[in-house]
Amino acid sequence: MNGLTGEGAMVRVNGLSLWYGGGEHRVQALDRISFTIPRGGTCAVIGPSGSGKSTLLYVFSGLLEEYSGEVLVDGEKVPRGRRKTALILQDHGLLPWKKVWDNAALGLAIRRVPPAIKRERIASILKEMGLWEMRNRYPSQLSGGQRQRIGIARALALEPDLLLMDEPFSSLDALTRETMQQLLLNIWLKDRITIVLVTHSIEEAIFLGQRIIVLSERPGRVVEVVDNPRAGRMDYRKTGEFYRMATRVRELLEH
Amino acid sequence: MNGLTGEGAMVRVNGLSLWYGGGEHRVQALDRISFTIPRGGTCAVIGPSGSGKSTLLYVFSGLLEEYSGEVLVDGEKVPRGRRKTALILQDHGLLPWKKVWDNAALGLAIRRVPPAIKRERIASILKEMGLWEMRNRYPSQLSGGQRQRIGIARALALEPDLLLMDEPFSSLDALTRETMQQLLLNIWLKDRITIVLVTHSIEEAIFLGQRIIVLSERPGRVVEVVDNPRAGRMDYRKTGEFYRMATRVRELLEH
Amino acid sequence: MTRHIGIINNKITKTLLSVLALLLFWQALSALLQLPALPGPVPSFKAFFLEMTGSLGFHFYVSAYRVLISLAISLVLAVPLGMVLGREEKIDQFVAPMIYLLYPIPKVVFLPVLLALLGLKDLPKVALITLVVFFQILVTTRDAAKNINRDLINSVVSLGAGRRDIYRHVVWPAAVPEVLTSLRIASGTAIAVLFISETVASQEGLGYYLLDAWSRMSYENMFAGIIAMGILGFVIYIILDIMEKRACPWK
Amino acid sequence: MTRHIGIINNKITKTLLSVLALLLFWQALSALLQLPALPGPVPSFKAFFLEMTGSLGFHFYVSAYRVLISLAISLVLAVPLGMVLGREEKIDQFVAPMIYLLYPIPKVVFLPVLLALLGLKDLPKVALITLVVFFQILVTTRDAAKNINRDLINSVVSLGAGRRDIYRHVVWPAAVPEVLTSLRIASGTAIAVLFISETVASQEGLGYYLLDAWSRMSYENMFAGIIAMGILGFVIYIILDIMEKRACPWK
Amino acid sequence: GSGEPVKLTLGMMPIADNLPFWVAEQKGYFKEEGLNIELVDFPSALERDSAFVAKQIDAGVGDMLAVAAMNDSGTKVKAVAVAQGVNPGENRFAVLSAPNSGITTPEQLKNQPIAMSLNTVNEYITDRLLGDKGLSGDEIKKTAIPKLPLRMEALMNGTVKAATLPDPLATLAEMKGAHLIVDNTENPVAQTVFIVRMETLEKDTPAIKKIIKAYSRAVADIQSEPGGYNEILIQKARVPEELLTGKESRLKFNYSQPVPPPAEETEKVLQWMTEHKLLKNKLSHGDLVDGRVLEK
Ligand SMILES: Nc1ncnc2c1ncn2[C@@H]1O[C@H](COP(=O)(O)OP(=O)(O)OP(=O)(O)O)[C@@H](O)[C@H]1O
Ligand SMILES: Nc1ncnc2c1ncn2[C@@H]1O[C@H](COP(=O)(O)OP(=O)(O)OP(=O)(O)O)[C@@H](O)[C@H]1O
Ligand SMILES: Cc1ncc(C[n+]2csc(CCO)c2C)c(N)n1
Ligand SMILES: [Mg+2]
Ligand SMILES: [Mg+2]
Repeated sequence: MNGLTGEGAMVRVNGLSLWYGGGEHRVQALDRISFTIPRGGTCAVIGPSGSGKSTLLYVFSGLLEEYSGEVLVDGEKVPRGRRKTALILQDHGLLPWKKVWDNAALGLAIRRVPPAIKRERIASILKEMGLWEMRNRYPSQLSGGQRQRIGIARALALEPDLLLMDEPFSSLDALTRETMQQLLLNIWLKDRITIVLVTHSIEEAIFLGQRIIVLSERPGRVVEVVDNPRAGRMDYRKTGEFYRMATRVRELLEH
Repeated sequence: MNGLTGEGAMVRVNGLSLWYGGGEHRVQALDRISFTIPRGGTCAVIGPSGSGKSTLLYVFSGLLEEYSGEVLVDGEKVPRGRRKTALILQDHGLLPWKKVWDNAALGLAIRRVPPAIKRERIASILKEMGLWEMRNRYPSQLSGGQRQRIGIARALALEPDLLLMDEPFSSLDALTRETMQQLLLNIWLKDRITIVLVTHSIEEAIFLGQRIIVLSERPGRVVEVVDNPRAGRMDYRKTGEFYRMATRVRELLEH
Repeated sequence: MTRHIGIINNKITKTLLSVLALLLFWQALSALLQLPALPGPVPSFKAFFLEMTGSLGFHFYVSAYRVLISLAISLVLAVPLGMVLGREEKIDQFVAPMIYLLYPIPKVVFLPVLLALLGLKDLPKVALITLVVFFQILVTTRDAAKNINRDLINSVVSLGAGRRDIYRHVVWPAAVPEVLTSLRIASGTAIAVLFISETVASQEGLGYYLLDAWSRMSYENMFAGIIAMGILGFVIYIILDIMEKRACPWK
Repeated sequence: MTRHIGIINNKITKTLLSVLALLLFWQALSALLQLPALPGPVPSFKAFFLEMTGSLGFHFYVSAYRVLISLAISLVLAVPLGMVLGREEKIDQFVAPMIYLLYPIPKVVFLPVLLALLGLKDLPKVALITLVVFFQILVTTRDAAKNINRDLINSVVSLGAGRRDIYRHVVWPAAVPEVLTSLRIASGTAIAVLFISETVASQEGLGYYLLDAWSRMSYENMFAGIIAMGILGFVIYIILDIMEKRACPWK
Repeated sequence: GSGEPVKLTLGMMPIADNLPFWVAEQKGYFKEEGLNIELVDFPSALERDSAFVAKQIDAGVGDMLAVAAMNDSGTKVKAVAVAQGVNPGENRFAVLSAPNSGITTPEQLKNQPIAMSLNTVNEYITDRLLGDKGLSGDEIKKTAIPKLPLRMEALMNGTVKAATLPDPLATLAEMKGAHLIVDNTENPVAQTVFIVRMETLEKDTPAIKKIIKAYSRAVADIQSEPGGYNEILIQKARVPEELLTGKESRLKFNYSQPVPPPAEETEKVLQWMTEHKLLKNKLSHGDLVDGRVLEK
């Protein structure tokens, strides 16, 4: 709860390796990954397609439990469905049989949040995201970007202390994307939650990630952990520092 | 076949309006859209989330047939599954029961392309896209970006004369994305096919679209058709003209 | 609104045409075979309407009641069990062999046991139908629950869903279409089984009526009973159709 | 490799435990009821092994043959028709009413017609089983084809797929899991129907064996027949399980 | 016993054998005897006997083969009186040939499959009737069609060349063109008997005696007014109406006062069943029959 240098890391990864499949079809996705994310800090994960970024978030959220190495979230071995972790999946993970409203409210319903609070929170978040008018539609009746925003709304409604996001803005137009980044930033500034953001946008990584993890091609190895302390400041984008940082990350990705 | 100003447009849209659903759930997605795309030209469609970009491509490819107004592709009322049109769907449209190879080869199989040609073409395109190693996997065993690339491979393998792409690079990292853009450009330069690209990236739209259609919020109306004749040149990105164009499109989007 | 009516009319027209085609086929077959055991539709329907004003209506009512009760019991028992078997592999490995050993046994052979346990009234009849259709709903629900997309489960687990939430928010809604399919199958089976179940210690129900007419070799009446069974099946089909529209509005 | 064997062993162990539990339940029930019509597992298995060396093996073979033939015929007829009905609403609206009118009719009543048309040999027996299970496979396949995600169809249509391609690349593979479910249901039903079909002009097959033992009140032999039917169902279930692993490798 | 009327359940089948019970019920003879009798219907002997096994019925009318089979398999029942087959002309069965089969004599039936229900009184009677006509065991070929209407239908349209049928179907088939080869009008060959579960018999011998008494009264009524109970036969025994009332109909059902089952018939049945391997245990007349009820 005390900002950047909070005692104790929120996420601590130590020598994490992970394989998919078994027998001859065995594929290594992660290779001895180690890094930490401080409590209340933000972290961007960037790397080529297939480098294991989504896999990493699956591990943090407890969806993948078979790996070697150590992963601690909030000081404990990650439990499945930790109450205060929220995950935004790359494919949004919407349930086709629930209307927009119910999809957005699903996390709160599962956590048995009182209906009055639930109603209020969902209403305000749907309005904020421009989804209010479509609250009674099914996911199949929405555009790609609208679906993605429900996935975001669903996670934010949980008011998590650890927010894991897998390319959450990939289907959004530039303006909506910037609005969403701002929204995220406001939440972070207000509640000082810990954020892990997987992104393909170098600018987004630098704008939002106080720590930038650059991964290599499969199997994903940590190429470098870049510290980027000025991330999250409104005015950062227009500075020379921002530009230098972008050049550096681009070089790391090009290897 | 003769470049930018080819006699006769490849796509001609005239007063196109489209509604989804019926009765009280009726939603207007497109409102009197009109524009043309010359044969062998490239066109980028940009607009806020939900403005009807995907809908537009559905109409061009014949998947949506109930609309008012006139749409001509290659001078004819669009038939379903025109042989030389290829569509890259926003959600990739992969079949879960086919391996990477068979998904990529699906279009050719449907068009009864001789096996030898099919094999050669798919092999070369999978290698080019970095998917060769995973040719025997199922889509569920791939990362988001890998899936997206199969969708692209499947369309390119058809060697179409009209290529419709719905945010084809949204899940790709910056480097892969640039490789793909280059690949696309090479194909265009070689075969002078007509390309319609839906994108959320202003830079991408300007780099690739000789004509840029800017759509408004739902119901999608044409805000402006921007002519951008230098698109497709390798060196365009670094010019002042590119920068000015970007500013202009951004302003149009901000309205 | 007018369009809506147009669709309905069209559907009704199609249904009527369909029934007409069936009747023509029946007429042709009966004319061709010239068997007393296959009277044509005209005498059969004559008998049907005559009997409907008599006792057939009552038999219809009794059978409808038994079929619906059996379907309800089977549904309530089989759907939860099927969902659990589909999701919990450890339990399934233990229970599945029992299912596949017991399901193919013709349940009539347990008649002495059923009679001993349940007496001679309604219960053994309902139990016999239930024994048959229970398995059909169970196997379908189980397979449906097994085939659910892993990603959907992951999605709600990432929201902190426990076992119960997964069943409620994913497994159950995902299985609903298949449960409806199984009900279509089961309702037909239930009616067909009446012929066995209602012939025991009974003087009521379409099964009894049918066997009675058959033993009398009163084939017109037998076909009146067949028509009644067909109609009963069709009514249940329409109910299921309406339920499907209600239950799966996202389609 | 060792792990693989471990899993297999585990599954076999579970199956054996399952069968054991079933036998214990049977033993308990028979001890409780003390009914000649429900002998315990010990005398039943004694009779089973005794009879297997005698005629029961032959009856088993005849029935297995009839069941498999009927399943094959039903599959070949019902799956293509079911896919077409699921996808082409116009045809479905016309054919569905016929299905739902005909399916609930107990097919035994058509035995006189079947005998007149097909004689007294294997054909009417196979036809009767087929008449029953055909509808079960048909309805399941139809519903599966109906529930296919629109997006998948769009995806292949955008590649220029005609009707045939859609069936081949989307409808058929998407329906395979449900076709397998319907086969599980149908195989159980087919075996149960033996009891009716094989009692007609037959002195072979498990159905005949069962009715014969029942009417002789030779209950140990009746349960030997029941055990044989259970085993036949279980063998088909294992075959279907293996087919499923082959047919759906993407799961 | 006196006071509370004894409650007993009798299993009925849709055959003419049971007419005296229906008449007794209609006329209130059971009530007059202080009995509370419930008649429960079963479609065939199989289901009715299953109810015996399940202890759901106390008594009914069936053949000696059923009595032997039940006792052999552990359901203790006794035959206490002969119902049908005391005098010739009762309990009629006939072997018939199909209308266009060209078969008119027993000789022509040699090696010709006859439709019947196997291991039942049906097969027993066929064996005995054809045996009397000089056919040997392996010259009598059989095919199983247990369901009666189906057997009748198969005979009439020539699917089978010959069949054994009980009345009224036998008469009906004849009227519709089937040829009568042989029947048991002269010698009943097999009798049907009044069967009582032993438990019931031991607990309530007086009640069983009263049932027999009511039965006897009903038989007397039927004998004194032949044709007077056709309505019941049509309703309960499913006898086609035209067979009872039609002018050219030769169908007649006869009923006699009950007598104790004779030992020689029982022994013949037991011998036949033993030859056909239908018995696991050695049974004798005394195991199957209880004469006490008819003792005065
Ligand atoms: N089946 C449907 N029923 C009702 N409305 C629909 C349906 N499909 C799409 N829409 C609506 O039509 C509008 C246009 O959708 P479309 O998918 O074309 O948008 P888009 O421009 O591609 O958006 P995005 O950038 O988010 O992908 C959206 O507002 C959407 O909500
Ligand atoms: N179920 C699976 N079986 C086998 N391999 C898998 C499976 N899931 C993922 N992989 C492989 O693991 C690697 C990491 O996948 P992951 O989805 O984490 O990548 P990613 O970094 O998120 O990529 P993208 O940016 O394309 O989404 C990929 O190379 C992928 O092919
Ligand atoms: C549909 C149907 N099938 C079989 C039986 C049982 N069964 C078959 S043959 C036979 C004995 C002949 O009367 C009996 C009882 C039934 N009752 N209903
Ligand atoms: Mg990913
Ligand atoms: Mg879109």
